[in-house]
This record gives sequence, structure tokens and C-alpha cells, in this order.
Amino acid sequence: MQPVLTCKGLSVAYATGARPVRDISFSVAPGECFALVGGSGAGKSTIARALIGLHGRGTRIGGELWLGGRDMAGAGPEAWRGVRGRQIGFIAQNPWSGCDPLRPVRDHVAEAWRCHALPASWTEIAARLDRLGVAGAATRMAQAPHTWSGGMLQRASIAAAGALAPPLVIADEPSSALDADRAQSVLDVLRALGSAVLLISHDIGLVLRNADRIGILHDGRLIEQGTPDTLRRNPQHAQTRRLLAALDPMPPRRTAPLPTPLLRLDGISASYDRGRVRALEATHLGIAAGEIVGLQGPSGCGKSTLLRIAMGVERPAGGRIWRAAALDRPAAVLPVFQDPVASLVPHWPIWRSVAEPLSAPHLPRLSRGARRERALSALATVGLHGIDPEARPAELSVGQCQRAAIARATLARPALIVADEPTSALDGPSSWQVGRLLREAADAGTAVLVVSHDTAFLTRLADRVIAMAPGRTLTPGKGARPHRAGEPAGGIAVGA
Amino acid sequence: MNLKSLLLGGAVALGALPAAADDIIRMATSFQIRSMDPVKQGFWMQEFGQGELLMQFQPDGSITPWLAESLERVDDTTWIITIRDGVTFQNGKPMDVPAVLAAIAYHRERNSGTQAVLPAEATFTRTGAREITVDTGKPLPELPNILAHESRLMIIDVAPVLAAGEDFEALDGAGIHTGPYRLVSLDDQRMVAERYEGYWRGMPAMEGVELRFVSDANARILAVQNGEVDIALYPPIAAAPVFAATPNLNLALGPLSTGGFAGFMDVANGAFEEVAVRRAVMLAMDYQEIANAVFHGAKAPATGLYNPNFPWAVENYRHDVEEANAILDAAGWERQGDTRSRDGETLSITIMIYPQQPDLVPLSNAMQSYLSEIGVASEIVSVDSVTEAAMNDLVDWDLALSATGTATVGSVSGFLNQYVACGAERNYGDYCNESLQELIGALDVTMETDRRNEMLREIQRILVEDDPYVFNLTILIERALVSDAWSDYEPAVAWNHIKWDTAPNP
Amino acid sequence: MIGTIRTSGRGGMVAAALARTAQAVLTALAASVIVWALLPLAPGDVATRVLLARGVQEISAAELDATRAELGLNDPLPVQFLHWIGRVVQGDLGQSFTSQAPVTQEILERLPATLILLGLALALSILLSLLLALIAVGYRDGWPDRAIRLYTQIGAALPTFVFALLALTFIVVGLQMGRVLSDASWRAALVPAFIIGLDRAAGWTQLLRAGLLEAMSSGYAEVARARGASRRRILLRHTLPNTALPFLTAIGVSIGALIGGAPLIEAIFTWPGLGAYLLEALSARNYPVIQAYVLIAALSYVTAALLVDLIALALDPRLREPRS
Amino acid sequence: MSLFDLTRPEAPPLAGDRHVLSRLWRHPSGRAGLLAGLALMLFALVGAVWTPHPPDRPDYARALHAPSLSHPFGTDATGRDLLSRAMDGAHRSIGSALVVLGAVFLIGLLVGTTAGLAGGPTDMALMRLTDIAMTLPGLVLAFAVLGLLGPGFVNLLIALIIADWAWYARLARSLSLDARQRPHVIAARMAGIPPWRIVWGHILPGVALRLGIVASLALGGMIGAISGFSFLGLGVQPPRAEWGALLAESRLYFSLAPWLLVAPAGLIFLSVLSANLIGNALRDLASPKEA
Repeated sequence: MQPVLTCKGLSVAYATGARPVRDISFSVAPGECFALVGGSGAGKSTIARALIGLHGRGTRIGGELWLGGRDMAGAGPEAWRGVRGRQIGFIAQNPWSGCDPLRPVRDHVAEAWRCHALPASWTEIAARLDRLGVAGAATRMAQAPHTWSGGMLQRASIAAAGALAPPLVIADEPSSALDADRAQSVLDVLRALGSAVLLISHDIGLVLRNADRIGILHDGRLIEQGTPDTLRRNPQHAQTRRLLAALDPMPPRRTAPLPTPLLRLDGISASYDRGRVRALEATHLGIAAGEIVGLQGPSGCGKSTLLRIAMGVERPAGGRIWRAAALDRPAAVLPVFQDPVASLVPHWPIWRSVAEPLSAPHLPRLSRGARRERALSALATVGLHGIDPEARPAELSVGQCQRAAIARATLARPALIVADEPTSALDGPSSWQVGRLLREAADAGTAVLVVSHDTAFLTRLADRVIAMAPGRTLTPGKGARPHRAGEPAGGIAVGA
Repeated sequence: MNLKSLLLGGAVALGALPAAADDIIRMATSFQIRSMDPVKQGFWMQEFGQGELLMQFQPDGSITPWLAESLERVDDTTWIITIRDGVTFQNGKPMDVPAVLAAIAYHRERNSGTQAVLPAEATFTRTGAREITVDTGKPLPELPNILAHESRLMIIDVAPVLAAGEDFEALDGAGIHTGPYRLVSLDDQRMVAERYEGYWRGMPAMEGVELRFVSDANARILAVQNGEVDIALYPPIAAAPVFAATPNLNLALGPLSTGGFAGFMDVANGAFEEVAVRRAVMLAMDYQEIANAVFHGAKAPATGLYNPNFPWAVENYRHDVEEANAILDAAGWERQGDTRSRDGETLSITIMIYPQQPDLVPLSNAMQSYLSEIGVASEIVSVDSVTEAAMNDLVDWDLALSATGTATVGSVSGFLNQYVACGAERNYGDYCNESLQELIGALDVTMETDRRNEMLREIQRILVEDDPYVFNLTILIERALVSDAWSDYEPAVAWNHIKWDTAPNP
Repeated sequence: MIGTIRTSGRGGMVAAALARTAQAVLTALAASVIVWALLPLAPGDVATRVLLARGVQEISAAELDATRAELGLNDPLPVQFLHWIGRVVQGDLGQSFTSQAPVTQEILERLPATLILLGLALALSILLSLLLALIAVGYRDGWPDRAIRLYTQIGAALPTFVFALLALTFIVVGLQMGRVLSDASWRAALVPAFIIGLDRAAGWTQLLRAGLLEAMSSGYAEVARARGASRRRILLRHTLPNTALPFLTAIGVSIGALIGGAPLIEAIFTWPGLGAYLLEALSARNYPVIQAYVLIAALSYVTAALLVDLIALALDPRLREPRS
Repeated sequence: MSLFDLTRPEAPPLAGDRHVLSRLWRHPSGRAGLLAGLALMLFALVGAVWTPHPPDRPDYARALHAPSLSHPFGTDATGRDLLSRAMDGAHRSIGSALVVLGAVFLIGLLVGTTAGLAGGPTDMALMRLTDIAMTLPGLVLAFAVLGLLGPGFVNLLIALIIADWAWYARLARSLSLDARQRPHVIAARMAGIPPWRIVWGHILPGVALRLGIVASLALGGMIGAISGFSFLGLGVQPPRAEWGALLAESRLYFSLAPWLLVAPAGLIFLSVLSANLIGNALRDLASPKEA
């Protein structure tokens, strides 16, 4: 069969002269899922935009771009308009920002017909949404997008993309705004559409699980193509290996966790909004020195609340807390945050933020020079010997900031490090590095409590993973399988 | 409205204004006429062609009959007024002796200004068909001036006024006056009057009067320039060069006025406690330059306390910087550079002005430079009301500038009694000079002209040589801003802006 | 993660509107306290001030006492406030010190002039900025866009009164357009309103243009384009309504500025409105008039802000049903 | 437009960049704004101590001279040198705007951070106070205060401070509330750093910097407002020079001597423009757009 999309020597050049995409050739067969994977800056989004003719004015496309038997490389806006929606469907990264916030969801779907001057019927739209797994579509679709959950809204986007049955759907990071389990179900729905899918993603794990064939992008070039199996077993290119390294197992634990418990939470409950919203219900959690415990669960299950209670910055509404004496000294618990840049003092040089725990009054006074020395060596241990210690956080990359934040957390030798989504802002290789650093801290005897929605990351990092469902712990146990609900839980629990 | 057309997109087309072919007088003034209340607001009616008085003040200082046919002095306390025959109010009623007596009684009953100048014991009696005999009780040398003053005894038809009560709007169109134009409407924007065809002197020259109240001087100027009014009153004289250079703007100058900008010195506090400083400051002023340069020749140099046209006026002001410096040197004020000091105290004064007279700004600024020539430092402070500020000591001031007439409608006693006499109502600077006080008292009851003039000359001498207090900085020339079609308009004395024959150029 | 209770569509709308209206009433009350406080806060004795303003020269103790009693100055302050607000609610704003006329009547005489000028200016500037912003976005980076951008830069950097002064001096008088002595008619308001509108539209055009461009590169515009919608359809159907909301808020804020700037504008155009009335009152320390002006300005501002918020509430579902 | 509506620039989130100034300098409109601003500052500083001619001394022989070498801005109706008056007025226009903004910055910082950091009843009380101050549009409040105090330069500055401080207090409060929740503050607290050091080292500098940027961007608008009030005769009193007062005192002569309008209007324009240019550049730097 003839491919639905063929690129031959495709390149994109900006008006500034930059060429973010160079000489790319691939093709997508009907019904196939072809994935383009790469780190940030690899040119993924530029290709996605070029393939649907959304490269801005002044941007030139070179080479050939065959769509439905026509070379679109030099096509004008009108030609592109005819192709969009009919030949190619498009699914954006963030379902909420992809919908006009002032209009109900059904209008968003109906636009797929209307902008081609075709009639749209509400019953037809409701039926399609229903088929894609949106419960109560007929009434819900009259509501505004922001009241929908991400997974449901992304299904509506898929319905819109497939409205005119295009042979090819381009999906640009379709699941990165969603929890891991919902992400998978959205991809399943996408495959069920029947069109060929060009999947663009930074997440090598997701791609390996879902794509039929994979192309590795690096620095604007397609450096390698193959099936998931061949790539995993026999990566040719150094960059491919680097991407795959994110899936590598963590280095083995050098020390075993001590049996003495550090912190126990028994039957903890918490609520918000004067008790109307129950965030936690009868939750149990225990952690021992040197142990890494992962907390995993869908959005709104109370992970962050549990974490704040463990940190001691929030009081539970009920239940008992037992804390080892080691936790009572100052700076016994130190945090690592989701937003690495914001976790460092914006107007301080990086070394000063790292060295700050050393200046706490309970520690012996150190001179400024001595603190700087200690900070520099801490930075070196997290692999940041090359950076300018006077740099402000805004001048570093996100990954570098997170490593600096971990350097700060370890410098004070805390009994417990509490990490809230420490890798959600990072790409695969950086995540892996952060995981390794946390593992090293645990090996040095510090307990680590990690919250993440990235199940694969948690299962490799943690000694134990606790999967949470809204309001209570579900299945404690080592290496727990990710909990996957048949119907993703929608939003928050409303208490009686 | 004269906006020709406004094209979409912001382009505006040009075009010529229609010529001012209408037959009314269009005038702009800065003061709003608030109502037809004959007591509080009635004086305006003399100015714009509605109301008339028994006597009229003339540019040469004399007083001539107006609605009166004659005014004769019989003895020191008895006068005979003969009223004109054939005059009717604008509502058709004849202006006869009972009507005039009713008007006089109305003012004497309600108008505190009238009460202040007319002794309570004075009587007005009908002694003939057109004759009223006045017995003033005590000598009242300035009775003619009182009869010529717009705020004192305007002749009105009293009956409609009494009928209207407090509702003065009812007087619109009621024709209570005798003048050439009858007021038909009055609001906070304008006063409109139409020709009174039965006017006693003949047919008034114009169809009517439209008077606009425009407090912003600049807008009045632009309105003349733009052809929206023919005559604008109270133009800021400092802008004379603009008037000269701008088409359709002409500064019309009339006779010398009876007032000007006067300076009052605070003799009770500060630098002016000392006579030497007061004399030096008066000598430092360059009266010629103020009139000719600061005000571009549109004001007259002050030569003394009075308009030099008056027979009693003494021209005793001098500009002599050297003498002024010598006086201060002699008084022990030592000069270092631009300032003088004595016993560690710097010689400096504060000039007080008010915003309603924009010409005070360039004047006070010029005074600052004259003062610096004799080593007196100065600063300027602007207050809402000079009277309020000076009488209540709201600010520290030394020299208050004010537009004040020293002989309004030829009467000297008003100014002397109100501003100069010891403890007078507007004696800003707490001035009290015994010989002056005696002279003022005597003047009030002296009928004989030569005696009076002699006393007035003595007063002027004291105020320059012995004990200076108030002095003129410049004398006003009656002025108005007029369009080309009205370039012959002559601004009148005693605020009589619109007369029965006032008309554009032939 | 932490949410409030989800409210259903229509009920949420009504509840939110009521809450917002109640807030506006509270704001108006707070403003009225400030307005009332002007008189007790004024320097010097109030009764003396009133008598001086009435032209009484020698003030006797008896007159002072009588005036105090007349003005209710011997009551405790909260009682005075209650009396005052009671009268205000009945439309009695007191008596002007200078003219002795009821302030309400004088205000009502001048209010139409200000409403005509400001209303026309507001309408013109909204129309103008909509038009210019759409042109600028339609011809992005072309010469119309460049010209419009230059205009907005210049307009944003010229204070309204300077712009009005320049326009009046060089255009209205220089070209003999329009009138200097305005009588408050719609026709007379056209030229000054156009000048104010042109000046005000500069900032708004800038805001709208930036908003439209941002919305044109937003996720939903991108998605609509990827579905095959035309540029015009995206601009009018999605971008414009979404940009209109922040624009509306800017207009609401700007109404306060317009009211506050009225004295200056009316002084320049010699417009016989409330602003000119205030300036007269300021130089005479005519407190009842100053109070009345501030009260009316505050009430119009509160009302305008309320209207803007209610319109936004009706247009934007996100405000009615908070996200979970 | 501008400060006759007390337009508030947003706080550009630039806190953590050492190179703001040099990046601003490399930004074309930022450089233009900085150059213009520096030139105006210099103009005002020089004008405060030296002017080519005495600014208040009339010279009737030279009245209404068009711009020339000896009088680059021309002379006014009483022959005073307009350049000298503009220079003399600059420190009143710019300086007083700086004084007002400095005062509202300090009051706002003090009140806002106190409310934001203390919380509870202190916060409630202070915020109700700002609520009341903000029920009136800024200019209306300024007029009301001027009505109380009467016209005058010092009174004008007091009126503008009263009209404006609440807005800065609000901003400082929300900035400090936001800062209090920042991860780096939580991290410091958990590391055992005492509260006063967190406030001094973590919170205040960031809040002050962003509040300061906002205040400095309001400079042009504030100059516009002060000159507007002076134009009405409510601020600087004649014969003192100030740009708005210069416009008012020479308004009569514009048709004959347009330069009297051009110089002060141009200076006001330039100062607002330079603040706007810097503001636009800061906004660009804060949200870099893709090519």
C-alpha cells in the first residue's frame, strides 16, 4: 500500500537562517504508528508544525513532503487548508489550551466539520464521544472545557481530529499533560481510531510500548529508525543509547535500609475547604533510615498532602504520627521540589543557595569562604563542577538546578529527603541522573520519600512503592504494579 | 457647530467659517451672572445694556446725568434730582417719580452696599412731577458718585421683583430695566438679551446681546480668534504680542481706568515694619517698564495713588535704584552680592498673589527682579483669596498684590475707608497712621472741592514720603479683545461695556 | 488539586453575580465614608469655613453656634455620617458654599455635558482601537501594522492633556475646526471626543493587538488552524472573543481614569461639565461640591467596574464554574 | 494616555538575572529607553545646579524669541530663557515624581510585606485600609485630597502619595505572599534558617526588586500626572518652573510661539516614552518569543 506520508530530504529553515531540521526522510504506512523521539531541542515540534503546514511565515521547507499523492513542500495556505482535517488530523499536547475556553466542548468538536463548511450534528458528536469512552457525553459536552478532566478532553480532541476520517493523525506529545495511566488509555483510544498515527514524544518508554516503528531525532536530524525491538536491542547511535539509558536500572543499592523506623503515619486523614473536601482518609505510611519509598497515584489522590504531613509543615485532621528522635533535630527533613529553578534563591549565586543549610544557627559558624568551598565540592559530587558558581538559577538549565537542589539537600546531612515530583520537569537522561543522586543519598543513610506520577521511574528507584487511590492507600508492597483504573478517577473527591 | 465634516478615519476637511453676519453683539466675559437678583447680581445689568442709573461716570472723572435730567446741590445736605421725561421700563411701564422712589427704597432696604454709603437718616421725597428732593442729614459730598455706582441704586421696576420673591428666574423677560436690551434668558452658560424697541434714546443699534460666561482667559481669546464672539472682556494683557500678531484678534484700548494693581505692605510684621524698607521698595519699582514692557504698553505707568486725570492726583512715584540702595545702606542693611542682611537676618519678603488675575504672575515676577537689584530677596505665594488670607493670617506675607480701584466712579472715600483707615474691614497690613486717619474722617464730610483736593494731596504725600503702605504698581487702561469687524470698539469706564449705540465698524 | 465546590451553570452565574453586586455595594459604602470624611477632615473649623464662604466677614460666636447647630456639627461623628448618608440617599448633596444653590441641582445641570463627552470619547476609542487592532493583526508586520504601532507608541507616551493641547492648538484652532466655546451638545462634543478617543485608543490598540497576536498563537488557535479553519474564522470566532475579556477589564479600569481626568480634559476644551465644576470648587474650597464630585466619580467607577465584571461573568464560563 | 490613568505596568519576573542591565542595553528599544532616561536625569541634575540663564529673571527685550543658538528652546513672553526654565523645571518634574514613587514604594513595601508576612488580624486590618483607599480611582482621590489641602506643590505630592500607595501595598503583599510559598523559602525554613534571615535574605530583596521595577516603570506616567496637575494650577505655583506649569503659563502664546509648547510637551513625551520603552524591553526579556 502507498504510504500516507512520505518525507524525502525534508528540511526547515527559519528566516533568521537557523535550520532546526535538516534532511529528514521517512514514511508512514496506513494504519501504522510511527513515532519520532528526541530530547529537547531535537526539532520534534518543528517537524510536527511543518508536516501540517503551520510553519510560520518566512520559514522555508526544503525537500519533498508527500501527502495523499501530492508534494506539499511548496504548497500555499489555501492548499494546506484543504489538506488539514481531511488528510491529516492533529492532536495537541495540552487538551485544555487546545480548546477555546469560552465555548463548550461540543463546539470544539463541531469545529472539525464547520470550518470546512460541513454540517455538524450534536447526536453524531455525542455518539462519537461515547464510542471513545466519554461517559455521559450527551450532557457533558455542553459544558466548558475547563470542567473536563485532561484524559476526557483529550478524547474529545481525538474525536475532533478523526472527524473527517483522515488517513493520518499527528499527535504532538498527546499524553504529556496527563498521568501515566491516563496517558496510556489516551494512546489506546488514539490507536483505536484506525488512522495511521505520527506520534511525537520525548518519552522513550511510552514510545517503545506504543509505536510500530520509531525514528530517533537528534539536533534536527533523523539519526536512526527501526522497530522498538531492534532499537532496544541494538541501538546504533550514541544518542539513541543515551535516550535508552533513561530506562536503565539504577545502580544497585550499596547498603540495605536499616530496620529501625524513622517515621510512621497511622490512619492519617486530612481535609480541605472546612472539611468538605477529603484529601486523605485513614492513610498509613512508614519509612526507615536509608530507605527509598515511592508514592504514586493519580492527580488529586492526596500525594502532596501526605508529603507535607510527612515533612511536618502541615497537621493532619486525624490519625497518629510517630517520629524518631533523629527527626527532631533542626534540618532533619529537607525537601526537593518539582520546580527546580524556583527552589533556589533567584537573586543569589548558585553556591550561596547550596551552602545555605550550613549557615543555620544550630551548626558551627563557618566563614563565607569555607561555606563556598563546601558548596563547590557538593556541586562537584552532583556532576556540576563545570558551572560558574556565581551563576543565578535562571542562567542554568532545569536539570542543573535540580542537581544543585539535591546537592543542597545532601549537604546538611538530613535524616529524610522528601522529593515531590523531582523529575516531572526533566527529560529522560536528566531524570535518570536525579534518580541516581537520590539513590546515593539513601546509600549514605538518608531516608528518601519520593512522589512521582512516573511509574517506571519510581519502580526502578524505590525500595517500596505505595500506590494511592483517592483518599486512602491501596496496595502497599514492593514493586507494586501501577494501579490502572478502568475509568480514570475524575478530579477530587467530594465528601459527604 | 462649525465643524465642517469629520471623515471616517480621522481626516478632517478644511473650510472657511461663515462670516459673522448676524446682528447681535456676541460677547464673552469671565464672570458668571448667577441670577437676576437685583441686590446680589443686579449690578451686572448695567454692564451689558440692561440696567441704567441716575448718574453716569465719565472718563475725565466727572459725573453726568443719565436717567436723571439734572442733579443740583442746594446746600450741604440738600440735593434735587430731576428725572428724565418719557423713559419707560422694558415692560412698558413709565419710569416716573414713584417708580424711582420705590427702586431707591428697595435698595436701601435690602442692599448692604447701599446702606453702607447712604446715611440712614437720608430721605428721598417727591417734590414735583419729575423732582425728588434728597436730604442727606449730614454732608455727603460723594452723593453723585453713589448715584453713578452700579451696585448702589440701579433703577428697576420693583413690582415684578417683589412678585417674584426668591424665584428670580421669573424675572427673565420681565423687563424690569430701562436699558436698550431686555434680558430674555439666563443660565450658567450665557445671558441672552433682545433689543428694546421703546428705548428712550432711540432704536438700539443691534438686534440683541449674547453674553457667554467663559472663565478661561485662553478660551475667550480663542473664541474671538475663531469668530465665535465679537468681544472678549478681561484679556490677559501679558499676551498683547499674541493679539498683535494674530489675525482677527485686536486689543482695543480705552481711557485710563480708576484702578490698577495695588501693593499692600504688611506694616505689622516682618521687613515692612521699617519705613525705610517700604520707601526703598517703592523706589525700586520700574513703573515705566512694568507698563511698557511687562504689559506691552497696554497699562499705564503708575505715577501716584490716583489716575492722573483726577484734579487731585499727585504724580509722586519715582524709580531710583540708587536712592533705594542708599536708604537701605543707611538703615544698616548690609549688602553681600544679591542679598542684604542686618544682625544675621536676611532681608527678604513674600509677595502674595491670587490666581484669578493671571497678569499678577508676570508682574510679581518682574517685581522679584527689581527687588533683587536692591538686594531684597523675595518669593511668591499664591492664595485662593487675598482678602481671606490676609485678614485671617493664613500665610506669612509681606506684600499683597490686588486689583483694586482707588477712586471707583470717582469716589475716594470708599477705598480710603475700606482699605486704609485704622481697623478697616480690608486693612490687610494693620496700618494705622494718625494724621491720615484724621484726613480720611474730615474728607467724608467736606463738601468744598478745593479743600477736598488739598486734603487728598496730603494723603498722597504721606503715603509716599512719611509712612508708605499702599501703592499702585500700574494703572489699568480699559481694554477688550475684539474681532476685526469690531476693531473700532471702545472699552468704556465704569464697566459700561454695552451702550445703546455699541455697534461693529461701519 | 484543591478545589472549591463545583457550582452548576446557571445557579453559579446568579450566585456569582449577586456576590459581585454585594461587593460593589460595600465598595460604594466605603467610598462614601471617604467622601463624607472630607468635611470633618478639612483644615480649620467647618462652621467658620462655611460662614466665610457665605461671605460673612465678621463672624460672631452666636453665628458660629447657629451654623454648628444648622450643620449638625455638635452630633458625634457617626451620627453626622448617618445623617449625611441619609440625605445623600434622598438625593440631597447639600448646598454650594459659593452659590447657595443645592449642589444636586447644579450637578444635574452639568452631568449631561460630562456624560456626553466621556461617553462619546469612550465609544469612539473602543471602535477605533478595535478597528486599528484588527487591521494591525490582519496586516501583521506590513506597513499598516508599522504605522499603527508607531501611533500607539506615540499615543501611549503623550499624556492626554498634552495630546489634547497639541491637537487643540495645531488642529482645531490652527485649521479653524470645531468650536472653542462649547455648549454641551453631541455635535460640539465630536471634536474633543475624537481627540480624547484617539489618545485613549492608542493604549487600547496596543493591548488589543498584543492580545490578538497572543491569542492567534495560542493552543486553541493552533488547533483550529490544524483543523483547517481559515484565518478570518479563527480571528473572529475564537481570538476576538477571548481577547475581548481582558480588554473589557482594561476599559473598566480606564473609566476611572477617564472620570479622574475629566477636570483636565474639560479645562482644555472649556467643556461646561462636572470636571470644570470641580476645578471652580477646588479654588474656592467649596467642599459640598468637591464631595459631590468625588461621590459621583466613585459611584460611576464602582458601577462601571460592576458592569464590566458582570459582562465578563456572562461571557466566560471559567468565572462561573471554577476549575476543579 | 498614560498616567492620567495611572496605568500600572505588570511586574516583569526578572528577579534572578545578573545581566538585566546588559541585556536591556542589547535590546534595541531598551537601549533607546535607557539612553533617553539617562539624558533626562542628566538634564535634571545639571538643571538643579546650573542653567545657562537665570530661569526666573525676565528680560523684556528678548521676549518671545524663536529658538536660536543663545536660546536653543527660545524665550517666553517675558524673555526668560526656555531652556533654562525647562532645565530648572526638570528636577521638579522628575525629582518630584521620584519622591512620590519612592514614598509609595517604601510605604507599599512596608505595609504590603508586613501584611503578607504577618497574616491574621494585622493582614486583615491593613488590607481593609487599602481596600478603602482603592475604592476611588487614583486621580479622583488625588483631587479630593487637593480639595482638602488646597493647591500647592507639596500638597500635590502628598495627594499623589495618598492616591497611589495602596496599590503598591497590594502588590507588595501579593508578592510577599507568593514569595512565602516559594520552594526556596520552604527549603530554607526546613534547613533551620531563622525567620528574620529568611525575610531579609529571601523575601525582601525579591519583593523590593519587582516592586522597584514596577515603580520605576511608573515614572513616566507620574511625571505626566504631576505636570497635569501643575497645568491646572494645582501643583507647582508660578513663577516656579515645572514642565506642566510651563505649558500652562505659555498656553496663551502657542499660536505665536509654538516652541513654547514643543519643548515642555517634548520633554514630558520623552520621559514617558523612555519609561515605556524600558518597560516594553523588560517585558520582551521576561517572555522571550520564539523566532
